[in-house]
Amino acid sequence: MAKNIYIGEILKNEGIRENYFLMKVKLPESFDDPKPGQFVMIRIAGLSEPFLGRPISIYSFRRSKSSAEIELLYRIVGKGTQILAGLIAGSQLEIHGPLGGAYAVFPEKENIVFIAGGIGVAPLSLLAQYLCKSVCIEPSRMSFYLGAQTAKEIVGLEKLSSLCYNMQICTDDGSKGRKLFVTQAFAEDIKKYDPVNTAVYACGPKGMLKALAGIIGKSEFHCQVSLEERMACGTGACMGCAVAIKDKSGDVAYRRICSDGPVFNLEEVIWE
Amino acid sequence: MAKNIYIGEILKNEGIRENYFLMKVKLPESFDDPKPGQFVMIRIAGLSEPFLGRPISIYSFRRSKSSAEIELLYRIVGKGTQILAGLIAGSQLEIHGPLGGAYAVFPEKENIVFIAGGIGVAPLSLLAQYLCKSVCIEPSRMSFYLGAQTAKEIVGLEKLSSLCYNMQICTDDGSKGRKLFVTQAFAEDIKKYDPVNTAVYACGPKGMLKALAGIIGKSEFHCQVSLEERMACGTGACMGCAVAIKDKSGDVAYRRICSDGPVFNLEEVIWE
Amino acid sequence: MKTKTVPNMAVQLGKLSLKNPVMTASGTFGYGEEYADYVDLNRLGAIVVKGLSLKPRLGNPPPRIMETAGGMLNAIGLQNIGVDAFIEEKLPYLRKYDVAVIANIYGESYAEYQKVAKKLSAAKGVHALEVNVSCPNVKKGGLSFGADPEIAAQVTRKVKEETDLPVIIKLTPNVTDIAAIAVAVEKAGADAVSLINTLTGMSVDLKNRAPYLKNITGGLSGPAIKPVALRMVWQVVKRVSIPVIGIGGIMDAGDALEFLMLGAKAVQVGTANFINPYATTEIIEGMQNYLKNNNLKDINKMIGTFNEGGSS
Amino acid sequence: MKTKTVPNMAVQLGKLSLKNPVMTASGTFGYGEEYADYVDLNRLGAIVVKGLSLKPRLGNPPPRIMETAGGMLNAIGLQNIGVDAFIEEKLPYLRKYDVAVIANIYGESYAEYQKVAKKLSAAKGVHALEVNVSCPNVKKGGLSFGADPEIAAQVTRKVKEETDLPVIIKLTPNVTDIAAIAVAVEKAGADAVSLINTLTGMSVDLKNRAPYLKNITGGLSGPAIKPVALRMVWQVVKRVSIPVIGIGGIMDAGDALEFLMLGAKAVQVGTANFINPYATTEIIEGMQNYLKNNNLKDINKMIGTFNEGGSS
Ligand SMILES: Cc1cc2nc3c(=O)[nH]c(=O)nc-3n(C[C@H](O)[C@H](O)[C@H](O)COP(=O)(O)OP(=O)(O)OC[C@H]3O[C@@H](n4cnc5c(N)ncnc54)[C@H](O)[C@@H]3O)c2cc1C
Ligand SMILES: Cc1cc2nc3c(=O)[nH]c(=O)nc-3n(C[C@H](O)[C@H](O)[C@H](O)COP(=O)(O)OP(=O)(O)OC[C@H]3O[C@@H](n4cnc5c(N)ncnc54)[C@H](O)[C@@H]3O)c2cc1C
Ligand SMILES: Cc1cc2nc3c(=O)[nH]c(=O)nc-3n(C[C@H](O)[C@H](O)[C@H](O)COP(=O)(O)O)c2cc1C
Ligand SMILES: Cc1cc2nc3c(=O)[nH]c(=O)nc-3n(C[C@H](O)[C@H](O)[C@H](O)COP(=O)(O)O)c2cc1C
Ligand code: FES
Ligand code: FES
Repeated sequence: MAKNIYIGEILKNEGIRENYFLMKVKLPESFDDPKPGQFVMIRIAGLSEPFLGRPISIYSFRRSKSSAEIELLYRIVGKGTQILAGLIAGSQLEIHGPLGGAYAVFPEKENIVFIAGGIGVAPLSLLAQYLCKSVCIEPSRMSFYLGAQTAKEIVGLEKLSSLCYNMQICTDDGSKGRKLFVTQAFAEDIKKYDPVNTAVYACGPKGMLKALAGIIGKSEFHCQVSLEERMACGTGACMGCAVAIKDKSGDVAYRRICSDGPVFNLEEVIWE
Repeated sequence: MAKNIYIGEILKNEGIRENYFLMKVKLPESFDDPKPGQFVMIRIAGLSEPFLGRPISIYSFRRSKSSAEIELLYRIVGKGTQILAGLIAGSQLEIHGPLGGAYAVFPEKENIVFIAGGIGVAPLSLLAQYLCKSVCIEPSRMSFYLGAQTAKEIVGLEKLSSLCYNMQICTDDGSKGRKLFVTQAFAEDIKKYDPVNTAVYACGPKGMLKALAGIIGKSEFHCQVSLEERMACGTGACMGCAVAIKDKSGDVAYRRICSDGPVFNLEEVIWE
Repeated sequence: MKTKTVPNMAVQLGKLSLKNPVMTASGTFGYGEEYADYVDLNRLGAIVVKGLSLKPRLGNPPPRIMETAGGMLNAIGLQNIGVDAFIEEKLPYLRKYDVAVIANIYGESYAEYQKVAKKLSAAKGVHALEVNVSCPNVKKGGLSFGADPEIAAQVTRKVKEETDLPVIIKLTPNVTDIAAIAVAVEKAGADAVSLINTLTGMSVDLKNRAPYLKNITGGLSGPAIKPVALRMVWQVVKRVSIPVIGIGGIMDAGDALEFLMLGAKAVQVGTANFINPYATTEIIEGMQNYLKNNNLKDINKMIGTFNEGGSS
Repeated sequence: MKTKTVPNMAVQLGKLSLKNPVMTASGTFGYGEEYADYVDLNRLGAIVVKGLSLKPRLGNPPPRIMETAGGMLNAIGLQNIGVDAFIEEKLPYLRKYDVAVIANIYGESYAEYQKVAKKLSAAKGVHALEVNVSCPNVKKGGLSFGADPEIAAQVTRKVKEETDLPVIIKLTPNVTDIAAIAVAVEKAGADAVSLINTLTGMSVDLKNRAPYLKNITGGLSGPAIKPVALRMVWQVVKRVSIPVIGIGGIMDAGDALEFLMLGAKAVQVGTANFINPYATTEIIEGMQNYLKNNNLKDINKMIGTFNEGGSS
C-alpha cells in the first residue's frame, strides 16, 4: 500500500450536465485498488496552475490487464475545476492517491441507506458498487436518497438505479422527483428502518449533513459521513483540512479530513 | 490595422529536432497579414502559466477562405517554451499580434543577404518568402548564411533552399556545412557584394550580431537586425524590452524592442 | 430579479470625481496612447501616467524584466521623458480625452518632488498627483522615503505646499507597518493613499550565477502579490478616513470588487494590462454586470461591505 | 567531463553538521512520520518539525488554507500537540532515524520560549532549536516578536540562556529591514538565521463578502514568494557572518541551488512537499546531479558563488 503519485492520461472528459463533468483517467497498473470513500488529489502534469492538488472522490474504478482506470465525477465551482473541465483527451494529470480512509462496511446490517446531496453522489456510488459487487449485498437491501437543487443537478442516476432497488429522488425546486430536501425524504421514511440494523452513509453539502445530524439525533443509527474541506497536502502533514470533532473526553479537537477522514461518524462531528 | 488578441487553435505542434518545435496555429480571418519581422505574443488560453506572453516571430503565414494560419518555429530554452512544447493539437492559445515593426525592403538593391544564427532563421524565412512571393525578387539575388552550433540546430533549411539560390551553411563544430561562425562565412564573401547595392538582414544571438557589427563596421552596407529582449507588454507601454541605441545626437537612449523594433539598423545599436 | 437601469459607477475621492473606480497603475499604461488602439480611454476612471521626474531619466540597463511565479519583476529604473516633455508632448494628447489624468511623480529629494509637483499643477489637464514614495532616499541610506512615517509625512507636506491638486500618496509594501505610514501621511494632509507599490524581489540565473535583472533587484507585481495587497488595504482602511485606492494583482472584475469590498474607493490595474490590453475596460464592464446581477444600483454600495466574521 | 566520484553534500552550520543542505520547513512536514511512506527520512539534511508550544494548541477554526496565484495562504494557528507530547510520542519515532531533528519553537512570552527550549534541550534526539519569532507579541500590540530588532534579540538571548543546542532564529519577512533584525540576533548570540517565514496575506470571497480563511489573514508561501525570499537572503548574507538558511518557494533543485549560490548554507523546503511529497529527496538528487554535471566535488563550492555584476 505504498502511497504514490502517478501520471494519468485523460481518456474522456465530458460535460454530462451544465457544470458537471465526468472524467475517465487511465493510470498505470501499480495504482492501488481504491476503497470506497477514498479520493485522489489531481493536478495538471507539468503545470503549476492550479497550484495545489484538488481532492476528488473516486467515482468508479476498473482494472484491465496492464492499466487501471478511474472515473471522476465533478462539478465546476471555481478556478481549479474550471481548468480541469477545459482539458482535452490525451492531456496528462498527476494523480496522487488513493488517499484517505474508507467507509466501514457492515454486511450484517439489513438495510443500507445512502443519502447524497448534489456531487456527494460520487463517493457513495463507488460504495454502492462495491457493496453490490464485492460484498454481494442484494439491491433490495439498498436505498438511495439522491437530492439536488434542480433536475439538472441530479447526476449518476442511471448507474445507481441498477444497484439500488429503492431510489428516492428529491429536488429543492421539484423539477425532478419529490420537492423536498433529501434529508426530509429520509426523515419521512425513517420509521421503515431499524436503527441497529441499518447503516447510513451520507455525503453532501455541510447544510445537508447538519440537517441529517438533527434528524438522526441521539438515535441508534450508525451513520458515516464524508466531509470536505480545502486541502493542501492530502497526507496529514499540513493540518489544513481541519474539522472540529468531539474527542473521547468530549472536548473539541481538530481532525484532518484527509488522513483522519474523509469519513467520520456523524455523531462525532461538531457543526457550527 | 487594429491591434488585437485572438484565440488560436493549435493544428500541429511537432518536435522537428531535439528542442526545436514547429507549431501551426489556426486563427480567425480577422488576423492581420503579418509583415516580415513582426511577432506575436503567445499565451495558453485560460491559464496564467506562463504568466507573460512569449514573443515568437512569425515564421510563415497562409490565409485560407475563412481563417488564417501561422507557423511558429521555436526552441525550448526555459519554462515557457517547455510548456508550449507540451501542448497537443486542439489546445487553444491567446495570440496577440501581429506586433512590432517590419524589415524595410529595398527591391532596387541587387543583393539580398540574410544572416541567421540558430532560431534567428525564423523571421528571416518569412522575409525571404515575402521577398520572393510578394516583391518578386529572383532566388539568384538572395544569399542566405545559416549558422548554428551543430548540425542538429540547423532548422528551416528545406524551405529556404527553394527561395535562395546561394545557401551557406555553417556550424561551430563542423557537423554540417563549413566549420566556422556564420558571420565569418559572410566576412569571407563580403567582397562579392557591393555595399550600396546590398541589403543585409540578420537575426541571431547577441554575440553573433555584435560580431557582425564589427565586420560591417563603418562600411556602406545597409544592415537591419532584429533584436530580442524579454518582454512584458509587447506594445510599448512597460519599457521592459529596452535596448541601448545611439540617438540622433549620439547619446545613449533606450528604445523599446517591441514597438520601436524589433528591427533596428545595426549601426544604431550599442553593444556592451 | 435584475435591474434594468444602468448602475451608477461614479465614485468621489475627496475632491476628485471619477466616472468609475478603475484607474490604470503608473508605469503599466505608458502615457495612455500606447493603449489607445485597444481601449477607449474615455471609458477609464483615470489614467495614471508613468512616473515623472524633474529631468528625463534613461532608466536601467537591460534586462529589466523577468517572469516569476504568478507575477513579474521589473527594474525599469523609472525611465521617463521628464516632467517638461510630458507637459509639452503627452499632455496635449491626453487633454483630447474626457478622462481624469493623474500624474505619478517621483523625486530624489524633497526639493525635486516639489518642483515636479509645481510644474504639473501649473499645466492644464492634470487632475491629481500621485506621489511615489517607494524610491530610495539617497540621504537616508537608500531606504525609501515611504519606509519611515515621518519622512513620508514630510514628502506629503512638501508636495502639498506646491499644489492645489488632490495629492495621493502611493505607499510601499516593503515595511513593517503600512497602516502607521498611511496614518502619518493622512495627518500631513494627503488627500488619499494608494497601495501597494511593488514588493522588492530578486530573480537569479543559476546557469550564469548572475542576476536576471541587471539592476539585481526589482519590483514584484501581478497576482502573486494580491494576497499581500488585500491584507494591506484592509489594514489601512481601518486606520484612515481619507480614500484608499487598492492596487496589486488585479486581473479581472472580481479582483477589483474584492478591493472595493474591503473598503477601497477605487482601484488601479497594472500588470494585467500587459497580459490583456483590454483588461481595464473588461474590468469596468465586469463590475457593471456584477452590480446588475446583484441588483445593486450603485458601485458605492459595494465599498466596505466586507463582513469580517462572515464565513465562506 | 563529468566526475565519477560522488560529490560531497555535507555542510556545516556552526556546530550543526548536516548530511546535506536540504531540510524540511516547519509546519510542512508534520512530525516526519507523515512523509515516511514517501521519503526515506535518513536521506534528509534535517527534519524541522511543526512549531511546538508549551501547551498543546487547538489551532484556528477552518477554513485554514486557500490557494492563491503561485502559492497558498495558511492560518493553521500553530495547531500542535505541545512540547511534552512531542518529546514523549514523536521524538522516539524520530530517534530511530539517522537524521538531524530540529525543533521549531514558538511562544507568546519570553518565559514560554524559555520553557519550551529548556524541555527540548533536556530531551534526547533534538539537534538544534529553530525559534519562530513571527508570532504576534501580544504585549507589543500584536506586532510580531520578529518585527523589532531589540525584541528579536531579546528572544534570542532568553532562549540561549536555557540551551546548549545551536539556536536558529527564523525571521519574518513582514518588516522594513530584515537585515537589521538578522544583525541584531547575531549580536545576541544566534547560531544561525533562517528566512523567510510566510508573508502575511489575505484572500476574500466576493460571493459571500467574507474572508476565505476564518482567521481572515494567513501566511503566504510557495513560489509566489520566492523573489522576496531570494532578495532577503541576499540582503542578510551580506550583513551577517553566521550561517543563513534560505526558505521560500523552493520547488526543485534549481531553486535550492539559487539560494546556496546567494550564500545560504542550507535550505528548507516547505509548500513543495504538499505538491510533491517526494520534493525533498528529488531536490537532494537534483543537486547531486547538478554538481556532477558541473564537475563540482563539493556542494560547499556552490555557496556564495553569485556574481552580482554578471549578466545573463
Ligand atoms: C475528500 C474530498 C472529495 C471530494 N470529491 C469531490 C468529487 O468527487 N467531485 C467534486 O466535484 N468535488 C469533490 N470535492 C470538492 C472539490 O475538491 C472542490 O470542489 C474543488 O477542490 C474546488 O476547486 P476549485 O479550484 O474549482 O474551487 P476554488 O476556486 O478553490 O473554490 C471555489 C469555491 O469552492 C469552495 N471549495 C474549494 N475547495 C473545497 C473543498 N475541498 N471543500 C469544500 N469547499 C471547497 C471554496 O471555498 C470556494 O467557495 C471533494 C473534496 C474533498 C475534500
Ligand atoms: C521579437 C522576438 C521574436 C522572437 N522570436 C522567436 C522565435 O521565432 N523562435 C524562438 O524560439 N524564440 C524567439 N524569441 C525568443 C523567445 O521569446 C524566448 O526564447 C522565450 O520567450 C523564452 O521563454 P522561456 O519561458 O522558455 O524562457 P525563460 O525561462 O523565460 O528564460 C530562459 C532563458 O532564455 C532567456 N530569454 C528569455 N526570453 C528571452 C527573450 N525574449 N530574449 C532573449 N532571451 C530570452 C532568459 O534570459 C533565460 O536565460 C523571440 C524573442 C523576441 C523578443
Ligand atoms: C513595469 C512596471 C513599471 C512601473 N512603474 C511605476 C512607476 O513609474 N511609478 C509607480 O508609482 N509605480 C510603478 N509601478 C508599480 C505599479 O503602478 C503597481 O503599483 C504595481 O505594479 C502593483 O500592481 P499590479 O500588480 O496590478 O501590477 C510599475 C509597475 C510595473 C510592473
Ligand atoms: C501549512 C504551513 C504551516 C506552517 N507552520 C509553520 C510553523 O509551525 N512554524 C514556522 O516557523 N513556520 C511555519 N510555516 C512556514 C514555513 O516553514 C516556511 O517558512 C514558509 O512556508 C515558506 O517556505 P515555502 O514557500 O517553501 O513553503 C508553515 C507554512 C505552511 C505552508
Ligand atoms: S490536507 Fe494537509 S493535513 Fe489534510
Ligand atoms: S515589452 Fe513592454 S515596452 Fe516592450
